[in-house]
Amino acid sequence: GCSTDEDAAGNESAGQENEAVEVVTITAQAPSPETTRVDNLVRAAEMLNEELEKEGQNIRIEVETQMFEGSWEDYYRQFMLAFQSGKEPDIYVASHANTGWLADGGYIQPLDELKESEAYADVYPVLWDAVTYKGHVWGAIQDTEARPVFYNKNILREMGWSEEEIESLPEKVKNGEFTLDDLLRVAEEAVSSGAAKYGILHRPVNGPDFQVMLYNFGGQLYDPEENKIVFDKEAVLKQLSFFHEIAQKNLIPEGLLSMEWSNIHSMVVNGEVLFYFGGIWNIYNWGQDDFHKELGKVDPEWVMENFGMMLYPAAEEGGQPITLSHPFAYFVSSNAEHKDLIIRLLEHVIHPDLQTIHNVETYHLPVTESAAEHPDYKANITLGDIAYMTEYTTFLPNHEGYEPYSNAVFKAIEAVQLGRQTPEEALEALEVQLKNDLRDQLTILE
Amino acid sequence: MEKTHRFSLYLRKWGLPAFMLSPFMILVTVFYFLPVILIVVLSFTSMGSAMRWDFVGFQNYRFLFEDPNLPTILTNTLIYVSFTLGINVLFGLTLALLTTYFIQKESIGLFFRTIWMLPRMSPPVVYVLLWLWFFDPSSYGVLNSIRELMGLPPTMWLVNQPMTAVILANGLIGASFGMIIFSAAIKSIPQDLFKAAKVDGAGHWSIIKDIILPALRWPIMFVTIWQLLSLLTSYEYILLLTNGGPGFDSTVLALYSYHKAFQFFEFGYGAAVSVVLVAVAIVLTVMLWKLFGMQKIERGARID
Amino acid sequence: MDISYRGEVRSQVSFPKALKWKKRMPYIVAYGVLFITTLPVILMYLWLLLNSFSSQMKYGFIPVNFTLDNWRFLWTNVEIAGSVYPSIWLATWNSLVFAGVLTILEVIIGVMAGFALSRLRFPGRHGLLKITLILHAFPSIALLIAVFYILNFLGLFDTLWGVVLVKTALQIPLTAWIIKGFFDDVPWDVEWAGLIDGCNRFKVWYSIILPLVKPGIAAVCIFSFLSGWSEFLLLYTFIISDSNITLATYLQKLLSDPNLVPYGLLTAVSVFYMLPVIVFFILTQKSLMHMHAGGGKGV
Amino acid sequence: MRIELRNVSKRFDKADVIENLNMVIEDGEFVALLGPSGCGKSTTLLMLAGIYKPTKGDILFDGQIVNEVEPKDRKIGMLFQSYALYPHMTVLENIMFPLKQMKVPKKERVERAKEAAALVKLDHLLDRLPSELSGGQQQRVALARAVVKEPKLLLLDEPLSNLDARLKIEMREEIKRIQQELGITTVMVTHDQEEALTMADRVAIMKDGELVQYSKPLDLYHHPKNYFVAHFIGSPPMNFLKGQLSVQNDQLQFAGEGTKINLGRCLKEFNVRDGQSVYLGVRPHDLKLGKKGQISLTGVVNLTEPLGHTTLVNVTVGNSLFRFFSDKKFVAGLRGEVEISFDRHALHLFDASSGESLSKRHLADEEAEEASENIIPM
Amino acid sequence: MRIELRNVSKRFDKADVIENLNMVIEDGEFVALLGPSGCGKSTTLLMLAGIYKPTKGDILFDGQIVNEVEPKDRKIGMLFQSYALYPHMTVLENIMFPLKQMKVPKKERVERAKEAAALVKLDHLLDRLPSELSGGQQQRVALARAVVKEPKLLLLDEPLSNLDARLKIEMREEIKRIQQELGITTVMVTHDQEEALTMADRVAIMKDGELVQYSKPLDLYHHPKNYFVAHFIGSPPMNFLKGQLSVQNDQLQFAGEGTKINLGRCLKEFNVRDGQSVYLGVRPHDLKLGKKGQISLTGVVNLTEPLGHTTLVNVTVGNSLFRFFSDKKFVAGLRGEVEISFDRHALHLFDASSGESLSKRHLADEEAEEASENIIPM
Ligand SMILES: Nc1ncnc2c1ncn2[C@@H]1O[C@H](COP(=O)(O)OP(=O)(O)OP(=O)(O)O)[C@@H](O)[C@H]1O
Ligand SMILES: Nc1ncnc2c1ncn2[C@@H]1O[C@H](COP(=O)(O)OP(=O)(O)OP(=O)(O)O)[C@@H](O)[C@H]1O
Ligand SMILES: [Mg+2]
Ligand SMILES: [Mg+2]
Repeated sequence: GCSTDEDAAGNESAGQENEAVEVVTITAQAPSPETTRVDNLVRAAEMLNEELEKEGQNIRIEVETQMFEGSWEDYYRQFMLAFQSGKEPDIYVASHANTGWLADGGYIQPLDELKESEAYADVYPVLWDAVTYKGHVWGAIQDTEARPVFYNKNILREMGWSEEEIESLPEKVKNGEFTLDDLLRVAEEAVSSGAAKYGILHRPVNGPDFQVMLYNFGGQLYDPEENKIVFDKEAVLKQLSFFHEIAQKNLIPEGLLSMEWSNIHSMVVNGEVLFYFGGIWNIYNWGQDDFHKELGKVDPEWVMENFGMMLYPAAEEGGQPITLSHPFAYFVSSNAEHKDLIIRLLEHVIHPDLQTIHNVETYHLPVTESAAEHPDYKANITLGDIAYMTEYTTFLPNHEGYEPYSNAVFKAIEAVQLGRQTPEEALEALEVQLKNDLRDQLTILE
Repeated sequence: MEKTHRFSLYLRKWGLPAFMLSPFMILVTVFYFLPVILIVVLSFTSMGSAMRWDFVGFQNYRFLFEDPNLPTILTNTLIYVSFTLGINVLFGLTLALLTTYFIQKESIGLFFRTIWMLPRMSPPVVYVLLWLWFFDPSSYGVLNSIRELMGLPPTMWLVNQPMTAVILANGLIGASFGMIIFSAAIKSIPQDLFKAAKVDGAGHWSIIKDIILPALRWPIMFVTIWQLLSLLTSYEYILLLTNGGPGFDSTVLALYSYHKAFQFFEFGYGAAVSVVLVAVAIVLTVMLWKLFGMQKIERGARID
Repeated sequence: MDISYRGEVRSQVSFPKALKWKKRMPYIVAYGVLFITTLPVILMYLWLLLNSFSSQMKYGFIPVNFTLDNWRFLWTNVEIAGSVYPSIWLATWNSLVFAGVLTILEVIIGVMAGFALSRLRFPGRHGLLKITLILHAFPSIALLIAVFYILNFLGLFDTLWGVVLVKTALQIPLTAWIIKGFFDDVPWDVEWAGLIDGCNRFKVWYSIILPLVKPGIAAVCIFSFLSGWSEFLLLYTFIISDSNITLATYLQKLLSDPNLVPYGLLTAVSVFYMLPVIVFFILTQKSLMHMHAGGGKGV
Repeated sequence: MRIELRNVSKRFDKADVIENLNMVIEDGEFVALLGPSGCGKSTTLLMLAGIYKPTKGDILFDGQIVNEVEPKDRKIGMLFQSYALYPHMTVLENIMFPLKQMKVPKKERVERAKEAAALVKLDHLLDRLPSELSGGQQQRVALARAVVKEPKLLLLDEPLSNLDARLKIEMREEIKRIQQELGITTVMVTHDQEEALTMADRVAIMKDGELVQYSKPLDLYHHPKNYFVAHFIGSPPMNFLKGQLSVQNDQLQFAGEGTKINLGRCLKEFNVRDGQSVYLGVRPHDLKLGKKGQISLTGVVNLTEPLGHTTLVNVTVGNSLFRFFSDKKFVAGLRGEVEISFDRHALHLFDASSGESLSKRHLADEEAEEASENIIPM
Repeated sequence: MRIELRNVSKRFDKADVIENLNMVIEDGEFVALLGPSGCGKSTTLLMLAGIYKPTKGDILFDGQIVNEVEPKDRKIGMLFQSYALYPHMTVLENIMFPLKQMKVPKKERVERAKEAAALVKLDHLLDRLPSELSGGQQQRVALARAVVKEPKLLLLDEPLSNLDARLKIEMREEIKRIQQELGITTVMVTHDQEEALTMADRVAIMKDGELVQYSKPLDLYHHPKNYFVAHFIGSPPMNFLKGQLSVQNDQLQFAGEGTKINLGRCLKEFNVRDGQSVYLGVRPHDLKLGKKGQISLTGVVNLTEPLGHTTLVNVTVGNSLFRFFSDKKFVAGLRGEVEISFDRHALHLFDASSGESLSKRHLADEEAEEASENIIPM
């Protein structure tokens, strides 16, 4: 019960003497390096405490934060073990892709309330999918990012593109006027004309980007009805063929899949590549080390002068361009008490101000429309113009079986790029592999 | 009286060994032996990310033996272990001989030994990064930069020879293990013996073969078996260097176990792979044991 | 030429002219082999070192733009992507403490066990030797899960002691085995003499035999220290609450987002990371290379 | 400390080394262990020290079985045949070590160790490591270490073998002096018979792990229990002839290969029977040129070695080589025949198959022996 | 092989061990190295073996400087004072090792090694490891290993110190036989003077790293170069008196502490001057009871030790102890005065400060010496 009288009388100290304030400690853990993910929880707690105070409740929240340094696997494993011994954090920050096993293992509790919550009302609808599993919402979406295609403006200029053509490329892509075939064609041209050393560059190690192409070719990865990973043979074949083709045409450097990240960055920054399937955070990367042969570290202004960012062009004329993101979410341990308080905390943490702090500092995209409109965000030279990408975004399945799936596909891509297998052969081998790895978690779509 | 006497005798016979061994035994039993038993039990469950002990009999083993990649992985394991072991032991021995026997000047020996310790001292990630940077197939790879300067085409060494790379990278690290132990053991040989051998007409080769190697029998056997087991169970550098690829070209059993257990969180399956690994290891160890005439090296205490 | 009673012709001893060369040949070859094989490693690490002091490598191997920027972690707390890294000195101190404690524990327990395995008489000695060796065949990663259950049962999960004990246990067979080999080589007569002079076997062990296996102890120290220094997996599997950052985790932090690796900093930190171990290694050398001088006839 | 060995046996993996050793060493006694190389002397010492446990039998110190007593509790000092110096300790530290174990205060410890070092003439090398010493110096360090703690039982395994003659004599005297001053029971293994016979109160002769004879030095010389001892002790060794005995009216006749000797009326003194196969033995020092002795024989001169004050003559008697000392002025043509003789008390007879002495003279009689016998000519 | 050491010096970190050693060992010669413990004998051997390099000076084999020649190319066999057996090889393998290095075919190797083992009476222990042998057995393995390759130069560092008297004599003979049959140049370190004097062609006496005298055994005995050698060689040692010389009408007078001796007309034989401080020396064996000798002196009897065939008499002459051998029948009351004498050729005079012998008799003369001197009474 709360006594407005007391509050009105401003007799705070007396009230506290009568009823000691109970402090609830909520623990939260996130992986390095983005501390803002948990720091925002602390800020949200302050907001909540104010609110509680106003409400006159004798309860306050304290958020204890903790960062984890290590690989993803280590992070997950630690959580599992911590949970077993009752030492897990109340709020566990992880990528949405973990929803499946966290839910299945009984590690987390559903947060369906959030969907009704006002604070979450303007979340981009598509993002809810990322944290929905078996019909429930399991996590509070925290951030998302953009994986754009970078294009080198200088190379296009050298190829005779006009300034206007160059600047309008993202728009054309967005409208489906510039397709994947166009991209291949331009890349080929760039290489043959000598304007670029390579037409295309993609990541050298396994990662979500490879599945963009699958979605782009209309493929499907997950069947929520049956809760199974889908092996969409037709789309996968197209996906493999695409990666086969760019290798065959020498659009990508030989041995790309065994290269080291820093060298990828060097190639991009030094203007050797026309199209780079990257991530928005790369801009930050390029300011960290002297990748550029003459300039050394390059700042975002320089990047924006020399590079443009666009969606992945649609596979067909008029089709929908695409991108993929890997949103993070706050998960709540199923052992956590004070769920109500936690929910209220999560409602505060999505506040546009807090989001913006995180987004600007760590190159992430907002998850709500209001945050996308935040002035600080809009003012950011790199982020301001790409918020739209969230609308075109897709996600990986949040099913546990995706990990082995993506591994197997990556190996298949490796095989076709190295010319060891044709896409068809690779597809066949992939099927065998997937059946072995996923067994009853797999449905095959002929 | 008689009883207390018996007791004190008993204490004397067992007291010291018990005292000297108990910390060791307790630690090993609790944190090594018991876990091993648990692992074996675990291999009969389908424990996954939910960490539930659901017993499934031999299912994991069945899956393992049905795995289409098993032959490749086993072959890889064999190649990886035998070649790396060869490098570890032989090269380690060579280094030890070179830096302690041939190079008598302490500071020079120390210099070279330190250099060879560097791979082991560097953080694995960084060590692997060095390899990746040097052998990167792009023109930014250090070797390729040099080749480019000399007008040579870039190499794709890591792609074409993933196993060689894995073996070499691991071999260099393992060699320092042998190097240190052998060096210390060589230095423990009484100087008198070298003198006597020289007088008896022994050249360098003979001193190495007849004096040093026999004296190193124990360390060599130990390093060989130990490294064999280490290699069988090692995956860290492979994981970082090639992650087993391309394809399964450089995947070994241990890495596979790691992938299963900690990437895909199939703990039960991973445990089963480990158990198979251990079975292989035991067979190989016993073979090596026989090969080295272990029983013969072992001699009893000379105090009654 | 004279004829020996065996009837074979004995030639006069003659000493080759190119004597010095012939004598030096093996050494020249030795130095040659060593230099050639070592060169790549030297270059690799030289490259790493130069890289840490320059912002770029021209042609991949010629350092340009000397900078101390990569080493800024020495005097400031580095900030990357909005997260401020803790002081490297704190991390170094923590690493030193962890590696130090581990080394001490391991050496003491291992040397005790090695002695028993080598020089004491008790049934089952041989079996024990074999079993401890075979245990090593279990991949420690596979053991993690099992060890977790044990630690959890003992209430040692999420404690530093738990990790130290586990780490020691995992390393101890190695230590015991290495050191056993060295104990085997100690002549028995010195131990006898010690007994006669009024020591019990325990005392003989530490006042007479231990000094004689210095090289072995040095070797063991190096390996324990190294493994403690680089320990990461156990610390981060079994300790949740503890935020004591070590150098290994500092490095891991730098690498935690594969997309956001500050390479220059990484090279500098890794050079820094290696320095204490190199120093430790060099310090142990005197013991490691301790010549067995002997005294008496040794049996 | 009184030491007793009762039926002590020791076997190693590959060999039985000591068999049924019975022996008593009285308190304060100085016993020398003599025997061929490899006969088990060092093993016996190591058992006394408690390093090896007897496989069978008991060892008693002052009447108490000490089989299970630790070496450290036995109050012994020992010099090992291999020295067994602590390689990592300096000379001083080596010598001080036993004192340290006795918790002697530091200052006294250093003092006593230095004293002991001075005793063995190593006071100038106190800071050296064993590896920087010569063999003899090492041996002396070992000696100093063994005596410094003034043990109740001192075990010395060839303590002086690597010392020069001068030093050896001095060290002998020092050992003897300390031993007597402190009444230390001492067992010393040595290969130097002179050392054994002059230093020891009793001498134990071992052979193949068995105690062959254990008696006072003079007895050993004059009353060897068997052929082995007779042969082993004395330099030059006793002269032997193999042959058959026959008894002819109270007179004992000896017929060897190519020679016949009338031994006279000595049946009372020997346990012999007619036709017995025996070794006849006479010490070179007991042989005299001419027929002055009670028993005489003839030999052919082989070689004369003038030794200044006397001449060693090698003659062939029957098929055997005999040596004796003659006057300095002795000159004989080579191959010339000479008559030599000896007194009956100098005659030794040993059974040819068992090697046992056939003499009836008992050890108990020794006190009664003439003074002239109380010397050992070396 | 002819060995020559030219100005050889050796210094270790802590000490100069050998100083300016000059020495020639003829081809096939057997040289014994004698000297007090720690004087540098082993170091010298190790330099000959090539294990240590001389700090200064050259070592020549057959006229060639071999300083830089590796031990393995020197064709040497060596027995180390510490044996240095290979602990992981059996007895047979140990002995075979040098042969293996010479690439002797396997079969012959085994044969020859077995022969050598038989020589040292170890043929029954071929499969043992060194740690399973007794000290003497180890030493014999080392001996077998040293001789088995029939080296050009055999270096023996106290090869027989741990063997019993019987075996020692046999081994001596074997070594000598092999050495002579094969004409092996041999250098042996020993502390047994008898061994040195009877086995060696020449004996080198070392002291504190310097060669003091290097001559035939007899010379050593009869013509010691200085006080040290005179004192060091011979058992019992030479008797000495310290005193002043004075020349009185061609006659040399000696005045020691509490005694005066007329040395007679021996000025020709000694390089002396009036008033010189000297040691006068006479060997016990040269002293005779009574006045029969050319020079006589008076002593007070201290002690008589009957030695069976002779009696050792200790008398005090002046302040010094004199020992001499008298007839077996000698009886003198203790404290009784006796007259003893010796011949002039038995007189030794040494300068008291330098210790040098003052005798004019040169080594070159030795051939001319009387036969009666050609013996060494031990
Ligand atoms: N490494 C060393 N450092 C310093 N001094 C040494 C070293 N080795 C030997 N010495 C000294 O050199 C001297 C000669 O030693 P060496 O072994 O040649 O004597 P040795 O004549 O053989 O004596 P012994 O008869 O006792 O064996 C000794 O005084 C010894 O202390
Ligand atoms: N560990 C062992 N295993 C087998 N036999 C051994 C072992 N140790 C010693 N022996 C044997 O025991 C016998 C006695 O050895 P011990 O050392 O007592 O001889 P010793 O009398 O001291 O001889 P030495 O005079 O040569 O030193 C020897 O024949 C030896 O070969
Ligand atoms: Mg012995
Ligand atoms: Mg010596």
